[in-house]
Amino acid sequence: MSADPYSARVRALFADPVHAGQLADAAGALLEDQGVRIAFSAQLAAGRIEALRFQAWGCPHVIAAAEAFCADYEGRNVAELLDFSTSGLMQSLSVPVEKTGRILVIEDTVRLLAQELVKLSPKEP
Amino acid sequence: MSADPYSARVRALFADPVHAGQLADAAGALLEDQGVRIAFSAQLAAGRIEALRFQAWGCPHVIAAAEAFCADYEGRNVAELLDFSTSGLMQSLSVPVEKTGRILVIEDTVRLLAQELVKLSPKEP
Amino acid sequence: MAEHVDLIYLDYAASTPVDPWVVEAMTALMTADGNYANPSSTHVAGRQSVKFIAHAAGQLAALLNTDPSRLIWTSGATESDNLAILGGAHYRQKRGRHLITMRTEHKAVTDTFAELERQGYSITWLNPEPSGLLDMAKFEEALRDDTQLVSIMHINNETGVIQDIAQIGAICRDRDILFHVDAAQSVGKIPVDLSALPVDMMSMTAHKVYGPKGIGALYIADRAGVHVDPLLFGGGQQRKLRPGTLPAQQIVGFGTAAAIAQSRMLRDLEHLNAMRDRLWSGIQDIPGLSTNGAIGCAFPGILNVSIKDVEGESLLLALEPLCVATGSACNSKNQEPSYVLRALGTSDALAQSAIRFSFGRPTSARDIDIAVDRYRSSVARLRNLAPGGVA
Amino acid sequence: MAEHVDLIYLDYAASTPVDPWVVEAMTALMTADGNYANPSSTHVAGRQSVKFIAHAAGQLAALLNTDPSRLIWTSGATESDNLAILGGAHYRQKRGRHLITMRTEHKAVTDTFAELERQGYSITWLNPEPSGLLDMAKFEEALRDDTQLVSIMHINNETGVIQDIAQIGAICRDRDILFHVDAAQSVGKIPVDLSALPVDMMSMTAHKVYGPKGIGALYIADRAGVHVDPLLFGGGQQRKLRPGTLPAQQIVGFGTAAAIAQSRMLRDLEHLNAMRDRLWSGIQDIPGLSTNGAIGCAFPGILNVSIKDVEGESLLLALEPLCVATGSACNSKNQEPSYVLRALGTSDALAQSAIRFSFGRPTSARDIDIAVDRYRSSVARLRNLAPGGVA
Ligand SMILES: Cc1ncc(COP(=O)(O)O)c(C=O)c1O
Ligand SMILES: Cc1ncc(COP(=O)(O)O)c(C=O)c1O
Repeated sequence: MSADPYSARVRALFADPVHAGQLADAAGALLEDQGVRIAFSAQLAAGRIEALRFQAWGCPHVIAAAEAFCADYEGRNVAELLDFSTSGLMQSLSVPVEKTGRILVIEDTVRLLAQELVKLSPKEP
Repeated sequence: MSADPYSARVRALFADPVHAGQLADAAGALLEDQGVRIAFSAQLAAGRIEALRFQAWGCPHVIAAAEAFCADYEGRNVAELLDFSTSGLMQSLSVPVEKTGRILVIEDTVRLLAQELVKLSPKEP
Repeated sequence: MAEHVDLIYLDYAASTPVDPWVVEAMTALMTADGNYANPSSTHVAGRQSVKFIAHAAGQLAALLNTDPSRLIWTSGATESDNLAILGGAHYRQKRGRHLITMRTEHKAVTDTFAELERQGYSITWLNPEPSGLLDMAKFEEALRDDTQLVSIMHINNETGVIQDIAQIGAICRDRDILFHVDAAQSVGKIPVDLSALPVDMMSMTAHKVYGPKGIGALYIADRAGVHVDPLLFGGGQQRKLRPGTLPAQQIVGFGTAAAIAQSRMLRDLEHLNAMRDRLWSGIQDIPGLSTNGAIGCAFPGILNVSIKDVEGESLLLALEPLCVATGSACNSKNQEPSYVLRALGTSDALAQSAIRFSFGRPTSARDIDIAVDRYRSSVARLRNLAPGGVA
Repeated sequence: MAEHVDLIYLDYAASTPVDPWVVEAMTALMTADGNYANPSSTHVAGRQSVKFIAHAAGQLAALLNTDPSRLIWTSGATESDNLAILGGAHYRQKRGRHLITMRTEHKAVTDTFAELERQGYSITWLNPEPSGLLDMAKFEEALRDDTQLVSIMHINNETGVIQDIAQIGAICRDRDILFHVDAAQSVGKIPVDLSALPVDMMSMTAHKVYGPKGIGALYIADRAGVHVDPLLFGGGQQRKLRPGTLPAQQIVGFGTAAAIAQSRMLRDLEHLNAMRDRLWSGIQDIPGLSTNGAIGCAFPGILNVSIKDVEGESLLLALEPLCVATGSACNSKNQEPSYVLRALGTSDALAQSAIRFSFGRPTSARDIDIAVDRYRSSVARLRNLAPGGVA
């Protein structure tokens, strides 16, 4: 017996993942682990993330978390990506603890993405 | 779980035992056995049983059987009493087999009664 | 009862009619436009069933002042008793195999202990005092170092006698003995506060308190060492303690019945008291009459009387159209005098004449007056029918 | 479902709504002017309950072409399975302790065998062929001199695959082995003739066939050596095989549901066939789609499909407002891929994407069309969402 396993926010993000997709001519990262596959692609403009998209194969929490991440980081500085951790998402989406591993795959993919983006960014003097 | 343990005839005889009672100045027999107590009293006229009454302490089948016996033998010859057996009553009243012992107490009491009545009857030549 | 307009039902300790609100709540969980989904299903419809079940658990828990998570749904008090006693004894068997109960328990308890006896457990069967109550000194004497489980019922189903489960429980708690209470006859009828009572497990059933037949619960306290081995295995429902699709309509029926019982318990008790007193004062002067179990120790919903020199089976038939019981409903097929009354010290002859009147919400003064009348005239008629002169 | 007008319920294998006639029959055994007495009571009211129960037993027996006295009422198929398997194994244990079942059985069977394994019995767990069917040669190979009990289900609850219980039973009968069939998904849905089938025990439940939840039955054949040790102890009801107050309203609900099922079985089957075929022809061309269990061996009330490259949990959510199942209703909480599908040889990834559609009397062509639409669009959307390039 269980209550609804999905919070209203997860349901909304899953139903309408406006950041789903893949950007052309963009930096990207792709990871598969824990039965989950995540890809991010990002376009930069002046050190900022101008556009951020995801693709995901996974449970609704994974898809919602990827969408939430994109919505959150679009427009931010690349450097901020390095501070990203999933614990905030786990909470705001009420992800059940047994899914922590899957959500950490997102964190790992974000880190990959950040490395890619740092390479592309104009070096600070 | 069980169906009605009492046949319609048992119910009728139990509800209205018209031969219940004790005759004054009459021959009688009383027996107690099997947790049952039965008494019969009879008045004779010319070798015939003019009136027959019973008293009983027992389950509804015993009371109904005693009443049925009285109704049946009133008006008959004393000699016929000697042939009385409960098997007919067991059947006609649908008495459950486990109550055979109790009904046999009636038979024994009838036999006692018959002995008493034979003593009183005018000897046949 | 439609077919028997003349019946006077005075057998509420055997079973009760289902409250119309309960029927309505149950119906809503059965029909096609209601919530009929399997509560094990994860989809929206299944989750809706879960909500109804959770609400019902809350209602029953509120009646008992405990947490809903402590309740395991079963098919009735019989299964609850079995789960508590077999399950508790098995769970604790490595610590000891001595168990204590009373001879006046319901068959669901005594037959279960008899099974444990066959399995090699050692059982102490205590007798009550003539009042029906358990003597505390005798109880304490019976306790051993290896005693692991004690099962004593709350309200006796034949006599209505109420055991002091608080005191018994305190003694058990002192020695870390599992204490199980068969409360089939008390839950919803007299106050039962599980937050205050030192009770480890409690069996209950809906059909004695205007709920449906075939649904019960076992309360299991949240205390170290209190646990049962399951009797049934399957889909993992109810923390693996009792599998099977949860019968949502039955559970909601029990919950609704519990909520109704809570809201009107004092009123119900007053009514039962009035009915019992009316019956008792109508018959108490009949020579040879006695009560089974001391009236002062008894729940007012039950009055059990014996009468000298009257045969029980004939009395029962003569009492028709009263619907009353001789022994417990569950063994009223049995012509043997009740083992419960025998354990009280009642003679076989007196026990055999016992009639249990039990009252309920629908019982009216008129029902009682008819019962008084019928009882008096039946006794008189049967006594009249009996031959004198033999003891 | 009143609160969810948009839900499309396609989970009839998990549970069904209760037929309105069934609800009516049940209500008549609950209300104050109905027949609510305890069937264990000897008085007129109690005997009236007994009559209703006997009538219901006759209805269920007629559906199965057997004698009503062969039916034991339980709280559902889970309890029936436990009583048959634990009770049968215990009853026969002196003759031998080897038992056979399949990995594709319901948890109520597999968990019960697992308990017997803990008790020291030796269990052979057979795998089905990829079709879902048991291979007879493999079955015969598994038989031993000390084999005492075989339990094989009739219709599989996840795939709908129908085992040939006549053939399995004949093999068991030849060697005097107890043969138990979990028929929770078949009774009332496809013909089951117990006078012809060599089946010793059969489990069934009302809530899969438009009856109430929480009532089941176990058929026990009248054949020498066929018997079970009881699991529960108490008032001696049901020949001491299963005590407790008989839940008359539940039993009458089951009986009425059985009578309705009998009267319309062919019509129901035709309808299910039409619904299944409509759904199948609407989706079968989707690339990567496969059925779990061969459609040709399956009951038409169930269609279980897997799809490549789609994650199951997301698919289930995307399919809302369809109410469908992933694994069995009873373990659909479990995120693990279904053990039943794994036993068929399905890969974890494919098993994880399995969706069980199941159909019922109320299922309409419109429901199916919505389901087709929703399934196609959900698969497309999720595939679209997934990153390519990784296997
Ligand atoms: C004291 C007591 N315990 C147990 C039971 C059994 O309850 P159920 O009929 O719910 O199995 C009853 C009633 O029959 C009872 O009165
Ligand atoms: C094949 C099978 N066996 C047993 C069960 C358990 O039935 P119940 O819910 O009546 O205990 C089910 C359904 O849940 C089933 O599908």
